[in-house]
Amino acid sequence: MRQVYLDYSATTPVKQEVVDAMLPYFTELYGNPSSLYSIAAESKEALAGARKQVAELIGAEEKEIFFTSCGTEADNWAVMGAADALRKKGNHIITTKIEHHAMLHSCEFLEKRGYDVTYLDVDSEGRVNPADLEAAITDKTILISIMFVNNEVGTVEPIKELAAIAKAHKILFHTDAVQALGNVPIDVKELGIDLMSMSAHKIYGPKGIGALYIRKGVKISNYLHGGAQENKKRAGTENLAGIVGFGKAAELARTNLTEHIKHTSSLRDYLIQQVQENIDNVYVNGSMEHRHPGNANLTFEFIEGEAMLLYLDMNGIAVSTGSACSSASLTPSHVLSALGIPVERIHGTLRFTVGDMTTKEDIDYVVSTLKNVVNKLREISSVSSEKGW
Amino acid sequence: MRQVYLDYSATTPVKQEVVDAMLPYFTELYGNPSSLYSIAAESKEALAGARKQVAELIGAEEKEIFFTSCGTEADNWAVMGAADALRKKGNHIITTKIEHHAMLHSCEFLEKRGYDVTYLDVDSEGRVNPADLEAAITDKTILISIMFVNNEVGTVEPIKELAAIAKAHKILFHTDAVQALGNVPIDVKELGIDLMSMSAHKIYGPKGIGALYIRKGVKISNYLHGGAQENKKRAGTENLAGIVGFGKAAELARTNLTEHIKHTSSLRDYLIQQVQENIDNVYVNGSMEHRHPGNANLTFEFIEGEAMLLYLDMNGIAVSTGSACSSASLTPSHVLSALGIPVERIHGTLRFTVGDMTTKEDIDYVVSTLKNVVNKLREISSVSSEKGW
Amino acid sequence: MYNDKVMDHFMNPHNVGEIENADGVGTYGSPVCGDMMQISITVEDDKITDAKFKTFGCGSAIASSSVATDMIIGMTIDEALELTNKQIINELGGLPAVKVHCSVLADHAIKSAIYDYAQKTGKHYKGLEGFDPNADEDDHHDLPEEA
Ligand SMILES: Cc1ncc(COP(=O)(O)O)c(C=O)c1O
Ligand SMILES: Cc1ncc(COP(=O)(O)O)c(C=O)c1O
Ligand code: FES
Ligand code: FES
Repeated sequence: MRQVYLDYSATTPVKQEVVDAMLPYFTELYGNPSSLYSIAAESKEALAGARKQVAELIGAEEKEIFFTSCGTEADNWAVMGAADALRKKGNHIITTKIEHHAMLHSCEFLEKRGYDVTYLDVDSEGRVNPADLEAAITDKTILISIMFVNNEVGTVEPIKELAAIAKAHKILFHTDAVQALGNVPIDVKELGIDLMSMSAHKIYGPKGIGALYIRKGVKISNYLHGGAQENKKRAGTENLAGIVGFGKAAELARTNLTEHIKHTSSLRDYLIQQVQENIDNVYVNGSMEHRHPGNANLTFEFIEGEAMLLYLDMNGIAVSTGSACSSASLTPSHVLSALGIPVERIHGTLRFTVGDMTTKEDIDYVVSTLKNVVNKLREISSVSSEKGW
Repeated sequence: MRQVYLDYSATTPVKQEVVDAMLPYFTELYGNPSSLYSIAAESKEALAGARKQVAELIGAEEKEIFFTSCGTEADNWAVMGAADALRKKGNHIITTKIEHHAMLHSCEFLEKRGYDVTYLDVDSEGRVNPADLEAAITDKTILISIMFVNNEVGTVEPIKELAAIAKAHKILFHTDAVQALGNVPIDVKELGIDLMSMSAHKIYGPKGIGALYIRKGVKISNYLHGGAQENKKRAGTENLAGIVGFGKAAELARTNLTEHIKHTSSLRDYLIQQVQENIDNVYVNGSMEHRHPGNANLTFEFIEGEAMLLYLDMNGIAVSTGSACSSASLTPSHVLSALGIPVERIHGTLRFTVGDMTTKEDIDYVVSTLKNVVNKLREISSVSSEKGW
Repeated sequence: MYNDKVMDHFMNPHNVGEIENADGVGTYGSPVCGDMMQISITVEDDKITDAKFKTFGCGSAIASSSVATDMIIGMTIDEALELTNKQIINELGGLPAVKVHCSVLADHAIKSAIYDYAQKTGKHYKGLEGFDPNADEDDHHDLPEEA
């Protein structure tokens, strides 16, 4: 049976070149980068090389890249570190309703400990209105955190405008760029970003390694305390092989960016077009103009997402209902709710994400399978276009 | 030139079997464990298998193992999580003067935020006196954290006695077992431990993966907030390959434990004996009775550690002056200071740690090289046994 | 996540459809909760001789509908009214804890269908006492996670 992975936003396979780059650091060049002898010096150089590769992908300086254990840790560090460091200045944080749980649950934690958090609304395409941000700012606001690209609907936020507003008020601006990295061009200097979260496993690197960009001059508290690693800002023996893998993945992402965007967006567009041609009562969620190149978030009316997902899986096709880390939960997606999509439709929504390994044949297979699956489930369903909801 | 790595306490090479276990999880079985389709189910199974392997090494239940990004994160989580969860009960923490920086710097952070920390003294061998612990407890004490095995001098603490005291006072007991794991037998149930930190890269697993044992029924706050991973207690997409590697390393550590202890302790004893026979004015620091099987912490009077380290490195030998993560710092080891070793001797101290790949020939080569190095540096030195300090 | 039996009932559900001129029809749930089930039954001599379902819902809801309709065919009304979600789960060989409520849906839909039959025929069944087909429809989402 054909196997088609269309969940690149959940995680990506690690590219062979990336694995090859990592391998020596397990068995041969295993020195602890903090040690003083020669094989440790090689580890230290490997760290420096990877830092440069990540920095170059986003237009940062090497000194501004701090490796973390994942995108989640980068998000936690940014918000907890800013909240702690700026407590005297204020206790108000502004974010959005469509952030990843790494941000939302960190904010909820802070709310229970004396911080106020404003969760901005988004429009029906998932975009934040800069005027809403402007209006939410108070003299107690210490951090604005707005994601670069949403993980469910793929909407790209107007980061440059939003960061400019933060800057005008001298407020720190953080963006969760986990889904943006390697999928949209990012130049942190040009965009005016102070803090930015990244993760390797969304760009064909290994899982369990991420980074936080901290603009030179920005001071936030440490979050993992201990040894002097990462220029004394993030303790813990470095995930050497993981960092090397992230570096290599970042380099590939940088050199392939144009090609990657072209490849994924054309297949994604083909997928949407074919689905709309072959299946009725389908909706596309999110913005078509400001969108992650690989993302197609589609609602199939009158049927339920998990059922579709499992039928597709039986046919070798991997897609997701919302974000991977909420797939075990039953609450309807907070992102789709924020876009104003009616709950019964949210339940019938699937996220397809196309990646570098996807082919046109894959899409053809997915569309024909999907057509059967949707038909079958609509036959079983107690609701339909005739009967209504 | 012969290459001899004698810094296994800083980090270990990853065993080939461990790398082999990890490899499929990069390029083939790359599914996000939180997803619902088949390849994700294989990832989930791999996590469960690794959790079992780690649990078995320490006599825990699988549900009590929570993977983290390193030993440092496990330490931070334990102390920050307990401090936050028990804030209403009290604000007093007891630890020791010889903890790893992951614990000490976390405690310092808490001290600035309204917590009181008692740092227990140790005796000249590096052991905590249980009576000191008993005396330090107040009705505000919420956590006792005492490391299992010290990373510099290798001293094994009387964990069972200490944990029993904590239990008698109904206080949570945490131990940093990063150096103990795989080097001394550990049965968390028999020892009465509530929380225990571990790290894979000290037991021939990869860097950047650790775990916190949380005894069933113990409640501490989460530290990394976000998705529902690790039974909703530690967010972040799992470091799948790293966890699988940790699992395999734990299994090897369990099955090889007796052999490993025999191999390393006999070579370590041989090293100490040969050094004492061939070089004068040498001191062994720490306890010989309660000691990490691979650890030899030696002071060579009248010369300086970093100079020795570099000379040894020129001869292909990797050793350390104290813990890896403080090797770039110039302050004399807080551990050796706590043992009451005079500062001038602290500067002449090296830590050798023997591991599974070490051979008798390695030790012979190290001893003969060391003899030359020490002689050479003593010739250069302005102090000597005749002149005195 | 689901066992083989659940997957089999989900992939190849039995008794899908609507009985024409059914003796009783009941629906339970709401699309808003992500699950809605309709069950129609034929009754002869107080015995359920046929049952069909239509379900908008997840894998577990569809599998529960399939197995529950299998179970009630051949049962007397009184027996069918005794059917609990626990029995449905057992018949399926178990459901993940978060999916237990989906089987509650099935036994409620069956009750609703019987209620409809009782209304139409003016019959009274002990098992229907206190049953309100229009009771709070997302009740089943508030069940404890472990069951
Ligand atoms: C937008 C966004 N933020 C944060 C994360 C968390 O990153 P990680 O999986 O590396 O913890 C993810 C992915 O899961 C994401 O999509
Ligand atoms: C005693 C002790 N605790 C904690 C750590 C930190 O573990 P990790 O290097 O995995 O962060 C180490 C090692 O560096 C250690 O020796
Ligand atoms: S002599 Fe160089 S560190 Fe003191
Ligand atoms: S029908 Fe509600 S989740 Fe299964």
